Amino acid sequence: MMWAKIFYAFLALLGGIAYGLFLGGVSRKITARMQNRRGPTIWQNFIDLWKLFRKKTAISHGVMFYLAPMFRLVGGAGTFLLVPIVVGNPYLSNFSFGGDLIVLMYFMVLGCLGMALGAAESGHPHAPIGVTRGLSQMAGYELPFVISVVVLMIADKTTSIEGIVRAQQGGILHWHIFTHPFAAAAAFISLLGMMGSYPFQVVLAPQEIAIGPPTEYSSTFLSYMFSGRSVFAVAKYLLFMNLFLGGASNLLWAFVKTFVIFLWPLFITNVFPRFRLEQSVLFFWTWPSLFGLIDLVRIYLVR
Amino acid sequence: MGKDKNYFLNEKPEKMTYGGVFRKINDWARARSLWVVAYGTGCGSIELRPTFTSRFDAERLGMRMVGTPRQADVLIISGYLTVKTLKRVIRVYEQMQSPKYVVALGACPINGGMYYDSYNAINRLDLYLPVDVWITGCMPRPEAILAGFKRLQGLIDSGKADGWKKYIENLDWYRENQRKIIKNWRMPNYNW
Amino acid sequence: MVNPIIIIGVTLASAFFIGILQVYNRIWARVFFLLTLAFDFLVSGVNFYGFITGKIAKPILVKIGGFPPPIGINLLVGKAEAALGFLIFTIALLGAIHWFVRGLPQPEGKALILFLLLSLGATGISFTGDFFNLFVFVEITSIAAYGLVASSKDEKALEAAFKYMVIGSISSTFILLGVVFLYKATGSLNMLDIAGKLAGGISSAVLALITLMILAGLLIELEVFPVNGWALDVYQGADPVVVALLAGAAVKAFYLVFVKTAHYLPLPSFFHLALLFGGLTYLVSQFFAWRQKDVRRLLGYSSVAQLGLLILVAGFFLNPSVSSSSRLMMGLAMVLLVFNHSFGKSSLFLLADNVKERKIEGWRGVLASNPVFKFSFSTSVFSIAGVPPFPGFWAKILLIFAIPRNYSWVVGLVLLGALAEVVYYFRFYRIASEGKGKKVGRNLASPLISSLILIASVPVVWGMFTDKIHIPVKPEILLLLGISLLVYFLGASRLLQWIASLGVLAYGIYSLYPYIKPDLHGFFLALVLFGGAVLLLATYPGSKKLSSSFYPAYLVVLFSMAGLVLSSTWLSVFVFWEIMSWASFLLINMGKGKKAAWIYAVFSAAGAYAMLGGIYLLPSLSLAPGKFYGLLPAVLISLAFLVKMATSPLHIWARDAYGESPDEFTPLLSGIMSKMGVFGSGLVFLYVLTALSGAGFRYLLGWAGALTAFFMTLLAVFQDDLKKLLAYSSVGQVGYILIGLSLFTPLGWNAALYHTVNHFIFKGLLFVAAAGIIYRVGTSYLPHMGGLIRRMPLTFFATLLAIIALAGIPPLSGFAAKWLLYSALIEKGWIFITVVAFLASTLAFLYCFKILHAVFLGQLQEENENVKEAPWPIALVEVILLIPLGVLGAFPNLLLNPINKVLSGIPGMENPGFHYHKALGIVSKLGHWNAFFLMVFLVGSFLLALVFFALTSARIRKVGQLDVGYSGEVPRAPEDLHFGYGLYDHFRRAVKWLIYPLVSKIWRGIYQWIGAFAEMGRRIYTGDVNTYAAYVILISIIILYAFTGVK
Amino acid sequence: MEILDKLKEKFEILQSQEKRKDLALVGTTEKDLIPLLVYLKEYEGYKTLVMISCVDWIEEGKFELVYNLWNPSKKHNILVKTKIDREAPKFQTIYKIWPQAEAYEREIHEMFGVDFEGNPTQHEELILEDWDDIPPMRRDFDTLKYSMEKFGEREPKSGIIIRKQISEQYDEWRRK
Amino acid sequence: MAFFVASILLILIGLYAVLVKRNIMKIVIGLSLMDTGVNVLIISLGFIRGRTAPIVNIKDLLVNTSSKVVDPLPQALVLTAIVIGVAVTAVALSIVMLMYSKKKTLEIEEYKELKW
Repeated sequence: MMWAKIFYAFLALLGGIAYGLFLGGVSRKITARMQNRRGPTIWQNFIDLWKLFRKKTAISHGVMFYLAPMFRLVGGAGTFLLVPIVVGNPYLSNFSFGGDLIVLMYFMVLGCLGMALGAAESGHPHAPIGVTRGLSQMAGYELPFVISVVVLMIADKTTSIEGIVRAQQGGILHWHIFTHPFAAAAAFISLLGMMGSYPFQVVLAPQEIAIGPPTEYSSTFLSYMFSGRSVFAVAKYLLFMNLFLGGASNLLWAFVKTFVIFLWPLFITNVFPRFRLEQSVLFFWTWPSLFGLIDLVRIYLVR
Repeated sequence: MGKDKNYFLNEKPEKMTYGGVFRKINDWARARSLWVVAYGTGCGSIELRPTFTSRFDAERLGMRMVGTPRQADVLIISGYLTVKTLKRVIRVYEQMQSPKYVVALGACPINGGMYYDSYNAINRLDLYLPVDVWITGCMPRPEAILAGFKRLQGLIDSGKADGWKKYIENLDWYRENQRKIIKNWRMPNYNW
Repeated sequence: MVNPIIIIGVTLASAFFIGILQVYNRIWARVFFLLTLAFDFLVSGVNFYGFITGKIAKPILVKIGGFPPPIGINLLVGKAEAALGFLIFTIALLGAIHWFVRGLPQPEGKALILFLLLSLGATGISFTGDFFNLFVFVEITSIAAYGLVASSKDEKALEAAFKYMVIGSISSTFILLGVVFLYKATGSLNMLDIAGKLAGGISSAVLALITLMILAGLLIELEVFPVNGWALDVYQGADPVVVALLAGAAVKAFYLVFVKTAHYLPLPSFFHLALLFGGLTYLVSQFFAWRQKDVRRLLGYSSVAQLGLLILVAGFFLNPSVSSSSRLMMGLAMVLLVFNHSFGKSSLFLLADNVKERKIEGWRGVLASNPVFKFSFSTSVFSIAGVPPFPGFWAKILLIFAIPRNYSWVVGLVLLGALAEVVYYFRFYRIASEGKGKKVGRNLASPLISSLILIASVPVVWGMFTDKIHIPVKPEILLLLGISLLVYFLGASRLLQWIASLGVLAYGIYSLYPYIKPDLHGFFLALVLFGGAVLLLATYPGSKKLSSSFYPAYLVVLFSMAGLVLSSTWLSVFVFWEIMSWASFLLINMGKGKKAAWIYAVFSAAGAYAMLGGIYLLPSLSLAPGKFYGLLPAVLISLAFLVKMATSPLHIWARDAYGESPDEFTPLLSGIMSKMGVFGSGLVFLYVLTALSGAGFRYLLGWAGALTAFFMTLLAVFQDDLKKLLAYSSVGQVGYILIGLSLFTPLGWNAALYHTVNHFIFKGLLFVAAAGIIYRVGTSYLPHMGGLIRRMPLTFFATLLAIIALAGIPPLSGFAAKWLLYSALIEKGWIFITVVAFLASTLAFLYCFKILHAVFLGQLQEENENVKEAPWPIALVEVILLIPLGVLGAFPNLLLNPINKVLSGIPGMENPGFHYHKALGIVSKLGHWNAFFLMVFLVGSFLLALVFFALTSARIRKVGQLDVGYSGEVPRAPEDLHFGYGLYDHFRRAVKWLIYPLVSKIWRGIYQWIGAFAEMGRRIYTGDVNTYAAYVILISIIILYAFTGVK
Repeated sequence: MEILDKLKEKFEILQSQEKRKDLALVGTTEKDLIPLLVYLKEYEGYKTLVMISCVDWIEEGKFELVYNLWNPSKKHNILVKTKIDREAPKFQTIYKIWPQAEAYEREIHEMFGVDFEGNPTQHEELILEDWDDIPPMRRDFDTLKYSMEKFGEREPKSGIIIRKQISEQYDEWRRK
Repeated sequence: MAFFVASILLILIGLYAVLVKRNIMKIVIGLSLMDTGVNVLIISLGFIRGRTAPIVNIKDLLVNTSSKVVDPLPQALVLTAIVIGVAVTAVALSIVMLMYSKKKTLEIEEYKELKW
């Protein structure tokens, strides 16, 4: 039984990476269209990945530098696999038996921290600048996200993702986006921070610090990071689907809901300039946290 | 590690095979996703801006500007090169990972152009770097540049864009030419 | 038994004989002087020995001139008088020795005579049984004192002598009038006779008035608050040897007479008189000494305060309504206080004579240069300030527990005074120990006195632990503490001391092993012993200038913690807590931060005294779950533990104490000592508060823990010193443990105990690694490090795993504590605290990256070029501590099962709140976490990805450190590229309003405010004789008026 | 222009000319140049030193240093000229008066070889790295020969002399 | 009874001098005044009206002297008290002399160095 689960999980992982790259291509296409230009093919990310993967030479700055992409990929894949795609279905609930929401929240950091250490060993000043900015901004967007997650946990009296999804069954109105609108609002705003999309594009900041942390990475290393980041993005979409949109009853619904969630940061990112770091941290600690607090107090009073 | 130790690639990189079953697919992918290093060396780099933005959109060809030479495939030499800029261009070229390609814009890299008799500008670029595609014109317009990129994609597809292999194979010839005009690789510290 | 009259007779005769002899031959006069003193010392010694061993049963009655008591003058020498006589002559002999060592004041002969007369007078006062004879001896002592004070002939001394003379004569006038009126009223002068007549207590107002007149006279001599201006000037102005004799001996004689008078003339309102004046003097003088600039005046204030305390004790001792057992304890406390003060104070005054500087600032660096001076100075200061092994400490305990229950506010007063004493004495100690070094005069007497104090404290300690108060303790602990002090004498090489201390610890583990049972005490004992052993391993190649008394202090801390954990009553908890605090103070003082050690001493003293006050309020001292004893004892006792855990309002000592203590000691300080605070808080929750009643207090502590975690982690992010950063992070992590404890649910306590062990492992590992780095790089300033991964790979790997565990990232053991804590928090429903805790752990990632990047990654600086790996003991300990991180990460039940066994013993904690499911790992009511699966999955997928990468990757070329994409340029040197300074300046701009040092500003404000209050208060001593006289008259009128009302 | 008359009384003016309403030209001796510059800056309000240029009078064997000053309030430019010997070109730096003069002098040193005593960074490379010949802006320096020899012979079409060809085209263009 | 009141008055005068006078010599004089006041007080305490001094030198006092003689004990005490008063005044004067030799002034204002 365990081996079957692992095999299906592996398939789900490959599907996740492909879906992530596809969504990346779609987002580049939509961004291009919004800038009134044709933009690359939808499959551009696949081609880029393949080109990077088959590059002939690469450089390495040390052991930690060498291992960082593996950390990134494993972190992304792990996060993806801990989130069940379809709750209840033995083939599509991945490794959700491995841990609950608390495990997932700490797991999300593993990929970033591993990559951060590798990039820092490259010796290029851009890397630590990017990483410190990323971590500081994470301290920013983690507050609203934590508040909304705690609201859900207390409301559904469970910390496992399946429990939260089961609590939302029975019609659209039971979804948490409607039962706890403010918490959902807080979470979706912090999603912008998590994705590092434009108003909060402080980590990779192409104009200022030339792609930030992965400055010194090249060829195959970069392909691992690239795939890790895209599967990490899909994992977040899945998580938000399960937490706020009532999870998916079958694979089709999973695609539809994740695509909707995917569109939300995309539209924001193309119309906003970039925040400075202190502005983004203070923004996250004021508006979305306030929304979250409203729901938190509501839960506290109701209990 | 002395202060001015020379950090250049002096030892010769060993030969690399360039064939195999997937060569056609790899070359197809390499042609369709060319990442250009954002390093405007001369007056032509102003032409690259419209090429890569909405008006002419080189992203249609899968091309994207990247910040560091480590991640780039294509180095665009966009104008005359003085001894000073040549030093940096060679260092950037060596930091790029192969397979890498060089596209030269304008007349000056070809034969020195209007600065043919300048005491500073070099006359022929391919003495120092292997150039895959020349795009002539005293700064070609974006349409010409896009045509040049299409030609580069064709070369890559057909496997003939092997400038980087030539550079590795006869590195000594290139080094000897470079040493003729570059005495030492220590660069002054411009902190004024 | 030698007839006491011989002492008086011989001394008197030799005093005058010296006067004559001195004219002919000076040397002979001196020899003769010393001979008489030695003779008196011997005689009083024999008497004292006789009384102590019980050979002399009842007091000796000496009839002078053969007349029976009521008529003739007689000497009545009981046990107390003999003891005091012996004390007087010991101090006199030592003072004389110092005089000869230092050089006698001119004119020599007169000084010798007056010296003999003074000691004679003091002995006479204590021996006499007749009031008028008392007046005569008082006058003899006073006249000798005026002469001696004036003998050093500088303006200050003369001015002091004049003031002393004026006030002294007024007080003797009072005594004389009192005595005569007493004769008029009772028709007799003999003390016992009068006592017989007034046995029923003084009824008539006139008699009360007369007694008060005598007592007023004596109070003036005993330097009571408003009238002690003269005493302070004498202490400041006179020759320190004279002052030593006065403060050490003469005043004690007056005190004995004061007690006897109050005993023979039982005044009903005497208790209130003593309480008012004793308490007032004690408290006010302690705070007046707060910011004293002049050394001798500071010692003056301290000795005045000690006398005030003695008067207070006398009040309780003679109070008829006090129970006999507490009267016995009060008596013992009185004796200990008298001896402690005499020896300690006289030794300090003699030391003050050695250092020519009058101002405290002048004493900077005095301790650094000469060890003998340091030994005697430290012993005297510690014994007076009440540091554990010395009698002062035990006196304080006896005193506190002797005070009857309805006067509990007096306990508060005494403790407050004791705290003020710690503040200014240790400020003095800090100034003396800072700075390089300073020449100091030769001194033979005070080392003798200090060694006397040490010798005297052994029987006292033995007495305390065996019969009197009977603090139950495991005999092995005392033995081990003794042995660990012996390690000091192996001072030769550091290696020898290290091996010896390892041996002692091994013996300690062997002997204490049977006590490790599955209960709270056994759990923490195991942590202390085995944790201590591991950390002791890492102390070997300590920094060069570490003092040789490092290892004994280290062992004392360890075994006092073992004693603390094994104690069965609150009193033994307090005693071992104090031993631990003061030993750790000594260790921190060995580091470079003397100010940090001072602040640490003040805070831990405040906490300890609050605990003592709390224990006093507890009805029963035994560690057993009682009913709800009210919030005050719980708050007071837990205050001490919160200080040690550096919870948020009490945290300001932590950064510098951890940061500047010696690198070898910090792992123990943060790894195990902060856990003693956890153990204590657990005791408070279990045994002082019941589950129901303490809910509000625990919720408050929960918030305190959460805010500590948040603010300390936030402050850690901006630290630029490695050890200070780790200090803040350690304090923040302890905040999590406090949250777990204050939940008081099975899951909460599981989380707390798990995190205790976890925190010890990774924080011990981090501090040991930091010690290794600082040992190799030479500095703990982060921007000077960088790129050390190439030189210290093992230390990097250890720090990396410790950091992953610290941040709580899943595969390693740190996550289990976080998961248990959050499940417990959500299960309990403290949602706001959960949010703050989550945010704090997110902030932890910030400084995790900072530690790894600033120290190990980035560019290797030129000066760190040839740094080698950490020394082998530190590397060994790093490996030892590494293994549990990984193993516990995969199999958390290895630690959770023993914790469950420990908790099952505690009522209300039986079911652990989670169980093991084959497929889902740990399953609680809320969620599940499969540790083993995650570890296998992560390691497996990591290896899989690694292998796939190695097979398919491009040809990888190792590149030099400076070969980076630098826009074509060539970076000239590593520091151009290294980004190690100001890593989070942008984040600081965002949270500037959060890290404003508000709390430390408040504490400094309090310190300044009290200082200013004391400064203003001291102004009443204007130095003008007339005002002093006016105060005397005013006070005596008050005494006569207020206390005659015979209630 | 009254400014020129004022200067005449104070300094030894060799040549003065008012080229345009807002541009005057003054020539002085080598000795008087710096005092004149300081006077113009402090008293006449010519706050800004626009640039320093150098002219190579190879026939007279002289270098001519031209200092261009600008008076922002009167919106008036003044050129101050002096001639220095060509064989051993030496002059004092005015780096202390106008800091930016350091860069101008450094360029003139690199291009003409004029040695400005006191200029801290004049020997550092500014534009020409690894230069191994006489300063290139001097008229006795043949750039074409240097370029051909150093940067490689350009294959000219057979029989065409490049320099002549360009100059002929220029004449035809002028005649039209 | 008159002696009793007189001695109290004497003590108060002495006390007044000590409290108010700014000259250290006058303070010493005040002290000795107080001392004599106390001595007179002691004597007056022992006085019984109509009895003579307890000096047994004439014959008629030899028999049952206790009824004819004033209480002898205070007399004895006063003897020692006087001697002590003399000793104290002597030491006081020597101190005053030394103080004068040092600062050449008797003004108490000069001797306020030790304070606070």
